[in-house]
Amino acid sequence: MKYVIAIFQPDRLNDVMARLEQKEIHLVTVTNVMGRGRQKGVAAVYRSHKEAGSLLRKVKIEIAVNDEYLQQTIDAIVAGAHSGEIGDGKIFVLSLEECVRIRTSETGSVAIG
Amino acid sequence: MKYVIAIFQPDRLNDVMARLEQKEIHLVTVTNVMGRGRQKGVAAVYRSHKEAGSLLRKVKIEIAVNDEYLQQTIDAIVAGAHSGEIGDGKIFVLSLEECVRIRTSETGSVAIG
Amino acid sequence: MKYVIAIFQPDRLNDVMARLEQKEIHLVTVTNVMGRGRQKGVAAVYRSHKEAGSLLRKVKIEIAVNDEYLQQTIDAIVAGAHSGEIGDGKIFVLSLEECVRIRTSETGSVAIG
Amino acid sequence: MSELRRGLRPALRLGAAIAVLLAASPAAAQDGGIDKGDTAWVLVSSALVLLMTPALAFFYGGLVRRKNVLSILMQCFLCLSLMTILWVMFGFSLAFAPDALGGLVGGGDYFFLRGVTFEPWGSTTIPGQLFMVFQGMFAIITPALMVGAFAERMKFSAICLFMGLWLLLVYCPVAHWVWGGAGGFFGLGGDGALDFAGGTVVHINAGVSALVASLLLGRRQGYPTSTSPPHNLPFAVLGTGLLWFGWFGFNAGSALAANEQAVNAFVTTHVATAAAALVWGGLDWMRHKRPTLLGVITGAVSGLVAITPACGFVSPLGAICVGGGASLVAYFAVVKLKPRLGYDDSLDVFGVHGVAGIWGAIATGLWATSASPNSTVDGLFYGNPAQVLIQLKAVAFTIVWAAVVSFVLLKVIDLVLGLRVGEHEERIGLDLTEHREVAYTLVD
Amino acid sequence: MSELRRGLRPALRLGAAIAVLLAASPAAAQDGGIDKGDTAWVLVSSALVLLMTPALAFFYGGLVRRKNVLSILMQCFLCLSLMTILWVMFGFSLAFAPDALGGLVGGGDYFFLRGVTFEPWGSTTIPGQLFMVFQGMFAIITPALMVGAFAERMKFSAICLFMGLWLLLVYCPVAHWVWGGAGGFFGLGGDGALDFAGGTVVHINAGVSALVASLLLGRRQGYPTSTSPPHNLPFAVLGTGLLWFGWFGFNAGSALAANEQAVNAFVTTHVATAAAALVWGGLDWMRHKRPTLLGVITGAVSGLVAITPACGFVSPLGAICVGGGASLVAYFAVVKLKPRLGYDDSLDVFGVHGVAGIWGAIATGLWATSASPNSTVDGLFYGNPAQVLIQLKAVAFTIVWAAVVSFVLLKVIDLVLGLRVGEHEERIGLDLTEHREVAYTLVD
Amino acid sequence: MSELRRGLRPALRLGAAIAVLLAASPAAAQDGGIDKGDTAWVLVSSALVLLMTPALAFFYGGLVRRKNVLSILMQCFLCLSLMTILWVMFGFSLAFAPDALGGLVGGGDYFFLRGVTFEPWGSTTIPGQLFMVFQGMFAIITPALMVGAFAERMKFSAICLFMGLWLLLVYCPVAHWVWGGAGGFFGLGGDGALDFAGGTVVHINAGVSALVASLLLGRRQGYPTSTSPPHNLPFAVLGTGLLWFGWFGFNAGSALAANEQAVNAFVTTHVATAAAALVWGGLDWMRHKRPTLLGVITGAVSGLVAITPACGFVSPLGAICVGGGASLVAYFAVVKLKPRLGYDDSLDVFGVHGVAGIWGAIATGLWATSASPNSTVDGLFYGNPAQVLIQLKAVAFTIVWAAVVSFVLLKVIDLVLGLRVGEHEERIGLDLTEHREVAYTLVD
Ligand SMILES: Nc1ncnc2c1ncn2[C@@H]1O[C@H](COP(=O)(O)OP(=O)(O)O)[C@@H](O)[C@H]1O
Ligand SMILES: Nc1ncnc2c1ncn2[C@@H]1O[C@H](COP(=O)(O)OP(=O)(O)O)[C@@H](O)[C@H]1O
Ligand SMILES: Nc1ncnc2c1ncn2[C@@H]1O[C@H](COP(=O)(O)OP(=O)(O)O)[C@@H](O)[C@H]1O
Repeated sequence: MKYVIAIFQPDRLNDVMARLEQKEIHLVTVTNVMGRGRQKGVAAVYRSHKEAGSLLRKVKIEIAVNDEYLQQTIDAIVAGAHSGEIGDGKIFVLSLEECVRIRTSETGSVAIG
Repeated sequence: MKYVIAIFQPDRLNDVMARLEQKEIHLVTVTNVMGRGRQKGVAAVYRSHKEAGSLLRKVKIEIAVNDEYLQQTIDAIVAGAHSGEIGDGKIFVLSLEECVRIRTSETGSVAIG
Repeated sequence: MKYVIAIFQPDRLNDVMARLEQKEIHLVTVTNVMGRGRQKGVAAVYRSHKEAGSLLRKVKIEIAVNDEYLQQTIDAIVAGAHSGEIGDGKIFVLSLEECVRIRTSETGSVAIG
Repeated sequence: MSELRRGLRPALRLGAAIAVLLAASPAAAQDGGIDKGDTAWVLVSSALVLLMTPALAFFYGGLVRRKNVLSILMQCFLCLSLMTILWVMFGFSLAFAPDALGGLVGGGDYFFLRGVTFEPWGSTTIPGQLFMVFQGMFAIITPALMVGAFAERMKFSAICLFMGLWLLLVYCPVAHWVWGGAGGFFGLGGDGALDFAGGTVVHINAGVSALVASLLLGRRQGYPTSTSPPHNLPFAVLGTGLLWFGWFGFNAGSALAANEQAVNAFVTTHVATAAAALVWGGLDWMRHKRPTLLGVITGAVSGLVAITPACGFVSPLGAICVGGGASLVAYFAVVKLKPRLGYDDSLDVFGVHGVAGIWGAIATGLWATSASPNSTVDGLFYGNPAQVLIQLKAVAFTIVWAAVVSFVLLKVIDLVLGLRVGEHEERIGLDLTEHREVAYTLVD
Repeated sequence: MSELRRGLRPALRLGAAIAVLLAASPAAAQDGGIDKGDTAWVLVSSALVLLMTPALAFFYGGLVRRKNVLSILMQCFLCLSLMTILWVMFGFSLAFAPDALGGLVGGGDYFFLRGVTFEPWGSTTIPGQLFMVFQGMFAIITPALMVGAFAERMKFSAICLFMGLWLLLVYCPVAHWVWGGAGGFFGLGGDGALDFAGGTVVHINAGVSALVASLLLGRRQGYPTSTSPPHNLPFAVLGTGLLWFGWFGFNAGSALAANEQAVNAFVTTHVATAAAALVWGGLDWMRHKRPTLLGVITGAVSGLVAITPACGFVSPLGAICVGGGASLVAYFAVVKLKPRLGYDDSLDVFGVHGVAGIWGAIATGLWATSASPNSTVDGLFYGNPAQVLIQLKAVAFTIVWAAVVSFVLLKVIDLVLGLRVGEHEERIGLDLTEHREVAYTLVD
Repeated sequence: MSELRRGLRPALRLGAAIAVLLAASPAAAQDGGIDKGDTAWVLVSSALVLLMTPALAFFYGGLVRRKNVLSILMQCFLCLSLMTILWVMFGFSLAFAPDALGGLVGGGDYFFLRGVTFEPWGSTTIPGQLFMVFQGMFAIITPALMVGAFAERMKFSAICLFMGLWLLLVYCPVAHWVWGGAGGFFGLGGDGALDFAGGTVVHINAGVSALVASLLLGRRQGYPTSTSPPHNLPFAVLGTGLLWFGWFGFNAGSALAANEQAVNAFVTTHVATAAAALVWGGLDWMRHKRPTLLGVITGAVSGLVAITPACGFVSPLGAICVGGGASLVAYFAVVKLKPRLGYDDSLDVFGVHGVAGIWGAIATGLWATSASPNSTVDGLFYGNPAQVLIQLKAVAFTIVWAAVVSFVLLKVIDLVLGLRVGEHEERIGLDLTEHREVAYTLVD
């Protein structure tokens, strides 16, 4: 099982979610984050006090999937989040050792979906 | 060492935290997240414009534990978050390679607690 | 590749970011979290109703790095976040299996930076 | 306000006098005893009282959880709209038309505002329509006060039905007894119960009904162990600031003239509120080693509530006692009584409006002084113990009526619609389940 | 308000009469027909109308995305500052000085307030300077209304230029025709088009220009599929509460006196708003099985818009129809018309202000009654069908002028500065790219 | 306002005249020279000034970090409550009773409001009690202004003590010199220093004391490198909107009558604020290629501050200069002076209130014109250079007194209680450590 973490532009969230739906990947956790990447943040100014390269709003999604779903998950995210511009973001894949569904206490692959 | 990530209903947070206390698991990091799961979100409506299956508020907790604590951590979370209803959420376990306590620069198992 | 997660005091964020800059680690994702640690939270009181040991604001940063960068990443974080006081926080290191840059679809080490 | 009326007479004789004085000129005839200054002040006061309902919405809305804040605001806007329409159609008449059912309520003479003109109202110097709309603002905020007791668990449909009926069957009768009835209180009020701006009609009425509602509704899930803190305290503070501001229209506006009595009401309102805020803050400080902001604003509101019936009758120094005392009793009710009895009056409507309201009504009987402008009555501390009993009687009547009628209404509605949302809805939150909306975006 | 003026005369004759009456005393000479009560009321009304612009800023600001909320607030504060200066320098004169260009606009007599004194304005009993500043508040909020149509994509520099020119070339002329011109509407208005507080000048004017702007600007990225919900609905509700409060100054203040007419305007404004809120809520309830708060506040604003031209001329019961009808037409425009035509009027400025404004102007011709204080005109339902045509003509004139001039202005500005920010800027959000600020910290 | 008083006389002679005129009727005797219109206006103005303190709380609260927002609101509510009680007990008397200590301060004649009646105050036409409460609102907001300098690091207990003593030992004496003293300024003011609504008493006083406080407190942790941006800019904007609204009561209300002078103050206040907002926005635009909203609202407040002493004496065009100039000097102070000197006046109380206040006091001496209603004094640009010196002297007196007394007070309190919270408390934030509360829930 894999634990996929993707960070991308907030305004892409709807597209990404839609793409995942299509691939039947329904379960997703979304978090509001800020990111500093290639795309240098615009400096904010408060009463002429410059805030060094401020962080930009990004959104992070986490998806636990079974190995066979990994590729299409990545594809769906890329398809939804890609704009070709700096700031598009990243996808990270970690290996997932165990998964438990709280409602049923099922564990392992079955619990993921 | 393991890195435990659990996502569940916000109103269960207090119960889960209490259960963890009992099991002497004091250190926890909590994040505000939104989730799309089995439990289909209720569609929100703004000036009659329907927002496709909106995300639901969930809470995510992260706990780094030594292997011997893993099971009781999971049990505590399940005990606190379980309601038997759709939307109860999930627990994910990743393997943790290293841990550093910033205050003391201790590393490994000792740093976790 | 490693996936570094660090949790520390919010008011240390600027220092940590600066230190990371120095070490040429530019790409970071920041999240607003709450933590319960050694440093017991101060109990909040609402109309004399005590909120059991409330959680404290912390900030969490996530950094994906190539193995050779791991140590200096940790050092930078410790240097920026250390105050010697309880509440300084922790750094967690997970192994990262794969990384994809959405903009270019590059994968692996090259995609990280 | 038979009493208030009496209190006003001098001013009004004056108004009349002016009319006479000017009767010579064509102007006079045309103006017919309307005073521009008084009209300007009551126009402004009406606007100020209107603002109190959005203000209350934020005071309450800031104290609930994120997932329910819109439901609170919605219920307050329901009052703004529904009560207004009911008021112009039936409410005003039921409250202020000549007695029907032997003074239990007003008759239908003013239904649909028939016969409500722009001539001076009664012995005042403002147009009847202005008096109508000023009173209408009171009819909006009073039911809105109860919202704090239903919070986070009551069905919106049930709230609509309850609020509407409550206005007509609880508010209007009591308003008629106290302000609209010839004798008031079934003729008993003739002995002069004092309620300058609505201690009984507004606060005791709403506070007691709120208690009944919270008992019938039962506790929220997880109360008291795992209810969560105010989701946005600054909103509650904003609401308090606007309430303090608007309350000057509520209290000083009730003089229905820009006269000395209005000034007295203004000063006492301000002073009592300040004193109450200080006292609650002090109690917190002693009890928890820190003064809390929520305590201070709760105290301020308690002070505003308690001074409402008294503001036109007491002196500024008396007001300090009324306000300070209000925080003491409300603090006790909120901090000791509620946990002990274990009911879940979510935002302490009974503790703050009911208890401080009762205190205020009694305190009026203690500190009232005929030295106040246009006032003729003394309280206990000025040698007239009888007044306290008169006040107590008025309080008792109001409590009984509000409790009984509200109880019956809620029971019936429970059978018809059901009062409470489902467990699952309560967990998800009323904003999404009852109104299909989310207050704040987490990601956009 | 040639009509309004006429409406006022009685009251003013009265004012005069008093002056005469007092002429004996030294006081009189000195006071010169200024009425303290009227002055107090218009002073307060001016402050209330000022408050409407920050209120509007929050109504709009709460409905956009986090990344653009400051740009909305900024544009409203631009109006507060820039329009004020333009108004005292040129605007007031262009709107209220004696005819120039055959009545198309006012002349330069009052440039830089030359000749605007503290003597009673026209036949009123308030100082000319007070009339000037009261009207100035209208000149601030009217352009601000359009902000909702530009939202989330227009260049700030272009907005500054457009707003400034729009005030002088669109607002001032129309204001001159309706309120400032001898005959009004190129002398056509002489037949008595009714607009008590600004249905044509303010709402139709802004609503139509907003539509033109949204068409020329084009849609926001991702509209309509992936635009996001209001980032902070409570802010929008706060704005609505303050708008309702301030609108009493806007409408009742337009009587320019604390008289019966002001009271009538106050009552009808309040009642129409309540009715409109109820209707929109009801429509939501039927259509989506739940009443939404956004619906209720949108309805309330529609009601306020529609009653604006009518408030001084209709009865409280008539106001219920005007308000209820406003929600019906605005609901249709927002929910059916906009999606069908597919333009992106981001916050429904046209749907709410344009459409409800047009409805209000027509409705005035339907429900106007000479029974209202200081009013002499009847509408269709009171036996004077002609009035409807007169109203329609006024509406038509306003629509054409606003549409044509706004179109030209925007085209020119597009050439000079460009109207729209870059794709990348739009994605990042205007707060950061246009103003170098972030509304809320995520971590601090 | 010995000067102001003089300025008022005509109006008051008038008031008297009316009394005479009516003396025939029973009414008159009873009314004793109270004018309903003036009373209505000052009642409203008092409410408006009250609202300014919650408004200020949000203006400041939005600019600090999340973890300290409640501490700011709390300190403002402390002023609302504590200052009110101190004012009715001692403050009013110290400020407005006949001279004591040779005019340094007022005597004890009015302690506990003894002898403060409902008769017309001095030569005004409003009740004494109304004058008392109106002035009381000024005594609330003035100390509250200093909160911005203590922000994020001062002990609440120390603040309580300092604020209370500051009111009695700094505010009351200066208020007595300027407004309450026979000759004013130890008899020196007899030569007619102009301060219409509180430039010296309120803004210079608070601004200078704030500077002293920020110097004695020292910088916040991490200042200036890692202090964080405003946590909620919309709150600061909301506060500004409400301040602008309330300031009309502050300035135009200071005419103590609904007369031409009030109108002049209203107009100049509005115009100066607009001009100042534009100028600051323009400076930002030039300096950072973008106009910032924080800049615009800071400019607006600077304009409001600067016009305060001048509003009754200058013309609308003069007001543009006063306002525009205010932004120039305040901008310089905030952007250049503060960083250079390196003190941490967290929210620029000195830069905005102190510097713009001083500018305003001087500007009054430049643009004052006897052409303004009820005004008799000309400034430099109207041929009376002497007035500038008179203004400078008043400024100097105020600065010295405020600086010296505040310094001593703070030093003493530092010894008794300590001024500053611990490092750890500062890091966690004052909301939790000083008040046991959290402003916003992160998860609920
Ligand atoms: N190595 C990384 N570790 C953690 N977060 C990262 C990393 N690389 C990118 N991110 C996140 O992704 C966001 C987009 O990255 P960015 O470099 O701007 O995109 P791109 O690579 O397309 O230019 C960043 O703001 C940051 O939040
Ligand atoms: N595979 C997954 N990957 C990421 N998040 C998940 C996954 N499964 C569940 N979640 C999170 O858990 C929440 C609850 O899941 P849900 O399916 O509703 O619970 P249940 O399985 O009890 O029905 C979801 O809203 C989502 O945030
Ligand atoms: N084992 C852990 N699992 C998850 N989060 C942790 C863990 N240990 C610490 N944290 C996070 O780090 C924060 C600081 O930890 P704390 O124990 O207070 O620091 P210190 O170890 O320096 O005393 C905690 O509030 C919590 O959010």
